[in-house]
Amino acid sequence: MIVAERKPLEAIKQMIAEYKKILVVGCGTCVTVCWAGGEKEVAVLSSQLRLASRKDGNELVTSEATIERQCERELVEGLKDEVKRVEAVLSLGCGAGVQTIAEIFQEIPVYPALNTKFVGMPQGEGVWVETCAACGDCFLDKTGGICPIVRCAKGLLNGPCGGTNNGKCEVDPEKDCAWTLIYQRLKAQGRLDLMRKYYPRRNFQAVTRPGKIEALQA
Amino acid sequence: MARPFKETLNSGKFVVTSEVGPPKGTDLEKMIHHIDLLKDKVDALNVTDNQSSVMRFPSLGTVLLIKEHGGEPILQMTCRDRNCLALQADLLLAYTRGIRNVLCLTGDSITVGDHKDAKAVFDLDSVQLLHMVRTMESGKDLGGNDLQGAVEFCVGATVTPEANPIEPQLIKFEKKVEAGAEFFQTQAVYDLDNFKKFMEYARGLDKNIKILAGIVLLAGAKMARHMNENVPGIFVPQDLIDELAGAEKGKALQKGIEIAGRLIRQIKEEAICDGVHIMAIGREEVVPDILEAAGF
Amino acid sequence: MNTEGAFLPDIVAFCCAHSAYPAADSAGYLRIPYPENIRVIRVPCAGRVDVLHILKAFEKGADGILVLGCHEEACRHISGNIRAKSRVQKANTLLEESGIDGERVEMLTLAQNQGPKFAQIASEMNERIKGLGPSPVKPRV
Amino acid sequence: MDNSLRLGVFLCDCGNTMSKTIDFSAIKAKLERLDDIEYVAISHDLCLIKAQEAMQKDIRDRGINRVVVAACSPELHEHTFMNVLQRAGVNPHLLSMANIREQCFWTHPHKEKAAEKAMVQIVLAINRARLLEPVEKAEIPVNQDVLIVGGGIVGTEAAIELSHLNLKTTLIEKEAALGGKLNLFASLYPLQITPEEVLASKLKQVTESPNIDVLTSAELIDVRGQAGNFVARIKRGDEEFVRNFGAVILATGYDAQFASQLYGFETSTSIVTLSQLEEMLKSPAEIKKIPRNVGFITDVSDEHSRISTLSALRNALGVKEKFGSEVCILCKNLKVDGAGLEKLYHDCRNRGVIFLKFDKPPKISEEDGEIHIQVEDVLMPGEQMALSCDLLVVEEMVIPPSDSETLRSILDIGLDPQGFYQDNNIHLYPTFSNREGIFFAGNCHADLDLIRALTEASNVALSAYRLLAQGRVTIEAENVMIDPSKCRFCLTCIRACPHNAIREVQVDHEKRVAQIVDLACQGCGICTAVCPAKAIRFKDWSDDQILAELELVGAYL
Repeated sequence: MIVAERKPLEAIKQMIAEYKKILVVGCGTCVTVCWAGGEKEVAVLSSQLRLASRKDGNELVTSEATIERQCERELVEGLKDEVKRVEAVLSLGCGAGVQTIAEIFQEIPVYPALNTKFVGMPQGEGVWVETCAACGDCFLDKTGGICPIVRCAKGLLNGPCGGTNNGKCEVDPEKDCAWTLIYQRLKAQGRLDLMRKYYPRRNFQAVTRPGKIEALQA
Repeated sequence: MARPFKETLNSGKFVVTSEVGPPKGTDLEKMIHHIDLLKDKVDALNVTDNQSSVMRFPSLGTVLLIKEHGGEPILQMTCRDRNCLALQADLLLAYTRGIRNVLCLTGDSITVGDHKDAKAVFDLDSVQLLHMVRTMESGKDLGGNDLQGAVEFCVGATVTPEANPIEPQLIKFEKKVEAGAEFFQTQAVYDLDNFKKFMEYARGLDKNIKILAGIVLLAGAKMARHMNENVPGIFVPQDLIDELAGAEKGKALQKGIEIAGRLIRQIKEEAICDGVHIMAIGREEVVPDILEAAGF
Repeated sequence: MNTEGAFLPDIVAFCCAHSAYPAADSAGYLRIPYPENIRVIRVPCAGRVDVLHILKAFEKGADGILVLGCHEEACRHISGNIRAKSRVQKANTLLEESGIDGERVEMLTLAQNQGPKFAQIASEMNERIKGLGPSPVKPRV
Repeated sequence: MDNSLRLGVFLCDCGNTMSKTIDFSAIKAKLERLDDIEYVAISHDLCLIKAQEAMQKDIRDRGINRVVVAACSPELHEHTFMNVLQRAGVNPHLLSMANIREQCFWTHPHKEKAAEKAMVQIVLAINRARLLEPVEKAEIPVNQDVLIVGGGIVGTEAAIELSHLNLKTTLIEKEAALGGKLNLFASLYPLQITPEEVLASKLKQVTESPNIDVLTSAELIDVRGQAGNFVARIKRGDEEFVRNFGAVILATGYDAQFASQLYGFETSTSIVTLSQLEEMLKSPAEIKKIPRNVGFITDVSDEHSRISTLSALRNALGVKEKFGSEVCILCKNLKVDGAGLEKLYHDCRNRGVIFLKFDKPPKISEEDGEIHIQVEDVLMPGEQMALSCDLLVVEEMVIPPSDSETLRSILDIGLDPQGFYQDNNIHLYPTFSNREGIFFAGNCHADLDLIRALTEASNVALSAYRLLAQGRVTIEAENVMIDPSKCRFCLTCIRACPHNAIREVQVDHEKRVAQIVDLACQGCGICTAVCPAKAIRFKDWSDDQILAELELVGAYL
């Protein structure tokens, strides 16, 4: 899932400072699941903005809508009438959502309220961790299902650097050293030969920016 | 002219190398002083590459200076700041200017340095960098294209004998050996009993690999404790810390020099490994004192 | 709101029906007075209180908010009080972001029979909010 | 009838007590001017049957479809008035109450301010009433069989109680025989009956009952489902089978362990634990040398355990009886708050047992099988007393049974910080787990003496009986409801529910959503507050209703 995080209110306030009427749009998919941009967060941000604007002596008017997926043209088009009534749109979608809304309603400014962080998974309540770098050339078959590209701070392919610190990463003692984890898993599976193999540098152009996939028509 | 490092390595002599840390800026006077001071006292001078992710005068520029001053330089190359195009291009230049020794490292993380928000490259890792040098020696670049004029280097790598856990580190060490590393410079060692265990393992793997034990000068008990707590892969035993702490006021550095000298002497006398690499970290001027304390 | 010229804060107390609400009743049984300007809202558990309820209370003109639940390890719904505590922390942060003093919201715990304690909490909150002055986002009536 | 709101407001002045400070007819007049108000009545005694009958008639005759009661606390009479609505043919959830007594007149001495606040509270209750939704009742079938885990005296007693109530139980015990700790006890003082006699009588009842199925050497592997419909997998030897139950009772007891680190010494031939002493007392003939002096040490751990105290006292008497030795009990505290325990203590004293109370743990040394004790009696501070004995008996720590962690994860219930099962709310529901239909009895969740533990066995049997006796349970359907079209199946509510009352359901062949299990839901509303999609509606405590009570903040007082 795509994991995002709300921008600080101050940054959002500055973006929309000149408007009196805005539409706050949530997205019902990934960012709802990671508590960043669902209907609840739309209501929270709207309330916060109204409070902040009142504090500054203004009365910002907010309307709220949450659609199933902000990255789909047809679903975004459903916002047509609501967009007409406001001066700007504030999106609580990932970067794809913001761009889809901006693409469809080209006449109106669209602002991001979230920072799209990474592809990840939940690790306990309210905690998400990055687990996939979307590198376009999956390496997990060689590492016991633990991705060193994203979970090793340096993205090393041939084993740990010298900074392994009691199985933790030198960069952040809270985080596990990915190569220690890989070693332990492969050892438990009796597949350490995989770790002894040499892996040449990876293809950094596996996804040519901007990435594009064309599947055969269904 | 200094003897080529590869020859020294294969001569059976106890090898001693040391390190030069380039400054941040263009005032090279102090560094040149260090080069002149050390170039004839050690077998080779090793130049760090934006050490600790702090931007400095380049490693490549410094090895050229050492060469000009008649020393035998070792070029450190990390994977953090340059992609494979830049790394290869640097090696072409280095070779044409007579540089013959390269130490291949991964490089510290960007976040520990002084440009914390910079992009970390890591196009290659250290094992891949070793492979890259060997590929270039075969007359090809990493893209598979022919080089007009190949290179030839004596290639080294690093290993951390105190890493925890050690097993993944040893697997990587094996991969570096297979990739053609001719010599290894270790992370600082203080606990020689543990180091002997590592050496036993390393000798069992390949007798011809030359291993230089890393000797980091301890400037005081505080520094020793700090390294134990903050530098992964370094372990200073308590008796050494006590010894430093027990030194007379103002004599801690002297004690550190004494300890470094003692370690080197023991390594040499017991022929634990093939030599030492002395890292004085900002106190290059005392390296001759360390050598003297070691009996050189 | 402001009958005699002095500032009388509007304080909302979200009270758990298993602890703080009966505690407020108990203050009544014991005839222990607390300020009239405390509005008690009964909730089934402190864990029912949403950050949105807190934000909207300020939009509607509250000057201070109490979330009152069961004592730790005695929550009728096991973790409701712990959740309420972290939610109040979240609300503090969200309010601070909007320029409202986070100290205007507090989570405390009570047992059913702590009528005097309820009255004390209510009075102390009243004094604290009086000290802070009216909410900076109070709608103009 | 049309769907328009027809509100009835019933004011009660509590036997004229409140009308002394406030003019109820003035309030009535004000309320009558508000929208949708069908009727406003003033009563003096709504808590009495007669007034309630009148109220019921008013509701019925006037077609009132939302009721507001302004009276005492809902904690007292919410249920009373809900029943009135029910009898009047109105859904009982369409009641809104204003607490103008406890939280207004009784606590605010200033008359005008109290009157003003009462008015606000009534208006808020009216506004809330507009937003109320009916919650329908429904009946769901429940499996009437009960699974009891643990065949000690408590589990066995619960099975016997349930068999008298005509419910079938499966009693599973991991050991080869029933009886648990009772098999190890040498006596049951202060009871005059022996453990063997108690067990024999209980086992006879178990054997004779057609309602109890005993599975020994058996263990619970897995439990799925919810109250009324648990599906349990049980393993016995190589055999694994599945049975369905309506409720589960855990009676897995406790373990005792000598904490040598606490004492700083190990047990030996002259230092034994209470359990080892019980073995000796059970077969005194096998003892080579009867001890002349026996010392006991208890409550070193500072746990003030009932089990330890009881065990020390009854075994001290046992020693007196079987060995005739001199006995001294060194203790920090004795917990003699159970039935007969005070008498047991006196019996000990009368039989010549000496008690010594310490604050600092005694110093123990052993020399040639002789134990030397140095201790400072709290009554003689500063004086070190030297005692010696040839047998020292040390208490054991009462610890959770070894399988409690396994059972916790199988049943998804809580453990307390010590690792015993966590009660729902120790004061309100001492034998309830956090999950509906799962109960605890005995020492697996509390420090109890035998009599208390047996009382719990009966209580827990009744709790299970209440849930299952009819074979069906009336529940409030969809009071808390997850809108399947809004649910993103993010699992937030499933993870947050403290009662494990939310499960996943398949809506169609591809969509799965979370769904509240009505029987298991205990109505806390945590799920409603945590849902990031705002897909959960709690009819009795909806966001709208809560926000309605925030209106007028600032407008009145």
